[in-house]
Amino acid sequence: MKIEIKSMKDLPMLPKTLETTIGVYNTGAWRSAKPILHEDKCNKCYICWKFCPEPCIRIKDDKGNEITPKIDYFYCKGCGICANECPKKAIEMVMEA
Amino acid sequence: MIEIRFHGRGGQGAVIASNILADAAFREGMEVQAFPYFGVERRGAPVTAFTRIDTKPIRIRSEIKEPNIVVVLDESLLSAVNVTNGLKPNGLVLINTAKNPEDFKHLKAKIATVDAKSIAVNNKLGSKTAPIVNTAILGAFAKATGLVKLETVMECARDGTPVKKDENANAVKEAYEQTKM
Amino acid sequence: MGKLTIPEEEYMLEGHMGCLGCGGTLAMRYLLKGLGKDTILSIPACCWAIMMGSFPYTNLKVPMHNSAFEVTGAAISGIEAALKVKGKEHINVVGFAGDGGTIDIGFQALSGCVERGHNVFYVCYDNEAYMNTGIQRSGSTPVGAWTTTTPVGKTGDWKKAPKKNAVEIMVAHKIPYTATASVAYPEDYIKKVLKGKETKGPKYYQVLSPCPTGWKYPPEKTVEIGRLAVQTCIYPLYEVVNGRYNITFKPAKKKPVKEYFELQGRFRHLPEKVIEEIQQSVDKDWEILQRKVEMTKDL
Amino acid sequence: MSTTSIEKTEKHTTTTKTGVKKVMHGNYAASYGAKVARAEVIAAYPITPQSQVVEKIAEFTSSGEMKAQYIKVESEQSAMAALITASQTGARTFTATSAHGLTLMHELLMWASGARLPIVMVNVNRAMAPPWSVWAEHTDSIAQRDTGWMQFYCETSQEILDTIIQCYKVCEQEDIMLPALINEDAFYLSHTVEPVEVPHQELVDKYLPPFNPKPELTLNPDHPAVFGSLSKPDEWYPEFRWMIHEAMERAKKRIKDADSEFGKIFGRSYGGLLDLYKCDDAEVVLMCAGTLASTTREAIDELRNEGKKVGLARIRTFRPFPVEDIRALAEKVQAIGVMDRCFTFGYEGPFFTEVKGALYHANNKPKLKGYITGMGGRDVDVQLVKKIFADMYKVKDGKQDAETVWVDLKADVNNMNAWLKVR
Repeated sequence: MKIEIKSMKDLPMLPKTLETTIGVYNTGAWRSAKPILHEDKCNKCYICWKFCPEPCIRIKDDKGNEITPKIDYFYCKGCGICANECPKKAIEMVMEA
Repeated sequence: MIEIRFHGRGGQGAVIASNILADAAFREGMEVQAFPYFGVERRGAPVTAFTRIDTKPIRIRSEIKEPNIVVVLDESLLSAVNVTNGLKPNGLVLINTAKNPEDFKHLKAKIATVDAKSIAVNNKLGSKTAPIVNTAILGAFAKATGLVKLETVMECARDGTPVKKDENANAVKEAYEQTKM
Repeated sequence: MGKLTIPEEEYMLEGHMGCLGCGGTLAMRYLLKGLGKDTILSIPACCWAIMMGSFPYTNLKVPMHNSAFEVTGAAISGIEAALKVKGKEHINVVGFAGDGGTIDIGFQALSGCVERGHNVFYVCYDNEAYMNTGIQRSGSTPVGAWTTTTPVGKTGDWKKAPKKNAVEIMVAHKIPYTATASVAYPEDYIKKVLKGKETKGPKYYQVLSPCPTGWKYPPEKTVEIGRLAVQTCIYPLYEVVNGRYNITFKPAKKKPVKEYFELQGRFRHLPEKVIEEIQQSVDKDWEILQRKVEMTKDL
Repeated sequence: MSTTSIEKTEKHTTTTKTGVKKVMHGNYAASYGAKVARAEVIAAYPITPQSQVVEKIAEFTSSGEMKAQYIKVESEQSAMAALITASQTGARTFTATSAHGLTLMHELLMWASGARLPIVMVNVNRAMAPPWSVWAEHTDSIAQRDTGWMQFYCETSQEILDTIIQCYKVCEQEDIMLPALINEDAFYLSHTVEPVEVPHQELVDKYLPPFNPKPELTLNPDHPAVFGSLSKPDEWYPEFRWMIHEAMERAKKRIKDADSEFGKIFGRSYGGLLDLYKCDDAEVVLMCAGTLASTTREAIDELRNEGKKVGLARIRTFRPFPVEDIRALAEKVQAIGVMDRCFTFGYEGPFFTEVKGALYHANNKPKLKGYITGMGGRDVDVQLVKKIFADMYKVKDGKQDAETVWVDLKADVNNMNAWLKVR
């Protein structure tokens, strides 16, 4: 998660990372098209989850139950692989505003 | 000296736009300099590019912090980036948008708008999901600022783009005509 | 795992610098699903050297060494030796490099490492050119391809020299295990990684990782193109275990190379005659591969 | 003049009597330099931020516009190895690289000078990893100080192009025969677009004769010989090294001559070894290399308007080092500040060390101070240079708190552009 290095004193002694990218880079801001999943057409085969290069498609809720895939738009770059690979054509790419 | 900052996304041609503008000003007798924000470009990631135009040779070798003009190639950047950061008093902001200048009063600057995205799509520049708007926006730049002539920008758009030269020149002309101020 | 066909745990996190539809990210994601937590990566100059984000962030849940461009083979040898001396040989030592970093500038170090027999993985994510520096030709660029240093132009200056076959070079090193893989077939890829975990000594993987920017196709087609490469037998999926060849995926109906080329701008300039020549060359290689399987099946 | 308008000068023609002017990157200026200098063998490997150089050359050679063999080698080590033998076989050779590519060539750089081969190479100055950095810094080329290569630092893209031509002119002279490294700052030149004149080919051909070394000094079956054989301590090894020294000293004048002769034909020259700007009556002079000099000229003009007598002495050649020119400058200046965009760990900035060393035997010893700036490509703007000049005025007046300071460091929360004392 995001950390703030205020000065040299906050730096590690040698160049190594301190945190993961979770919550840091809003790569979702990169997309010009957005994948919209139509639940009625989805059979929860999770092929979209399998091929997502981010990966940012969630297939379980926080209690661990399988859910209809939920796309995390904070990270989704809108590459469209999920839409292209979905066997049920349940994911539609919609141009952003 | 006039300092211009371009905001776009990787693949939208912001860097090429800054170069074509420099070429056009040069062909009209100006001294010029253009350079990208020296970061790691990635398709879709925010990109910044700069152009300086002057009557005498340009020697400054550092980023533009107080631009006279800001050009926004992708409207969605308005929420991601503070495009008017450092803009000089009554500087100009040119935005690629279907909306009108009045819709951007909150930016507290002179506003010009043009729907460069539809112009690019109509002229088959880039793909539908990733249109290349850099030449169109320069047509609007010529109209909004008068710094460079339409014909020069069309000529430079033709020379500065690897493919679809006529479509790019045409996009410049259409944007010039459709610029709202 | 329920209905999932690959392990669910993620060791490569979201929010990285990969371009839209980057094949190289899938090559890493699936690899780490197979290897798991106890893994140390060494990565040279390549797209992946900046993919995980810049300081102070990383999108990898495993430790990683950034190395110079030409030394991946030597770097993993050093890690393996130190782990051996420290009695930590359960940790997977993995070199993960691009095609240029593997078969051009890094070839000497790779060859030495494999010849010495270090117990390491070497995974080459093959996007068939120097993408991080802006799409220049590499020894792994296929015949016919446009790059910025095989610019085609009016003189038809596309890549003429044949793509180096790293897997066959590894076989010539008498490597215990080597295999090809494609990001379009993650089950096949991960199965081979798990086999590697059971094999002592050097393991080499060549993973086709399509690149939208460099191959000039819309980002949503990455997996489709990765599949077509296999279905056209341009990039057959096979493994070589101590010299014995085994094809791990046979396309029901072999598709023409034309179908693969049509989706990619980097081949758009090719005249029919050249496409036909490439088709014949692909057919010949596919025939040779099948004979190798026959020749070595009961060794 | 409103914020967004400018008075237009007359439209100047892009074709002049000396060349055709175009707006281009510094990297393309390097490719055009190799082209008009008629380089015959190029061996190059891509690296950020140099890749456009090799891409443009691929375009030229692929289209036939440039009659050269372009070997697309598999590493920078092989790039230099291939050029060593190509040059030894009598061809004019060129390549371009940067940072890790240059350092991977280190062993072969020694080979090229030892074999007395006039190879010309453009290096895009870039910081060394780790951490990874693709931005401007001079550490990579300074680390080649002892390889026997001449070193030039360019301030503009035009200077890159012109210096390539001038270097072939100097390096290929019979009693010089040494290689030259031409440096351009990453991004500030390599990726910055500005007007550059591509000289007319016939004028370049008039200025720069073809490379034809004596046949017996090349790999030539008509003159069979072995190049680089063993030389025992009491035989001739040191003497071959002394001859390189002689050639390097001889080169000082040849570089100045080549620069002025170039000026006569093309109307442009670059101050030979040490490029002086407003130093005649200067009390305080700043010395630096590369694009730091451009920003310094801006600062000088502003300070001159405020009545401050300040000047710039731009180090154009780091090797051969302009000792005599620096001593001459020291005669009439009270204080010299040296801005280094690199640092020698365990001591100080290398440019500062060399300037200080050169002045030890000078008659007049001005006050000296070193400034470490712009490491890792950090932006050095006019304000910072003016602050350095202000600091130099204190040094001139005897108030010197440090020999060297490292400026613009993010030291701690309340001091994010700290000046930390090195010594």
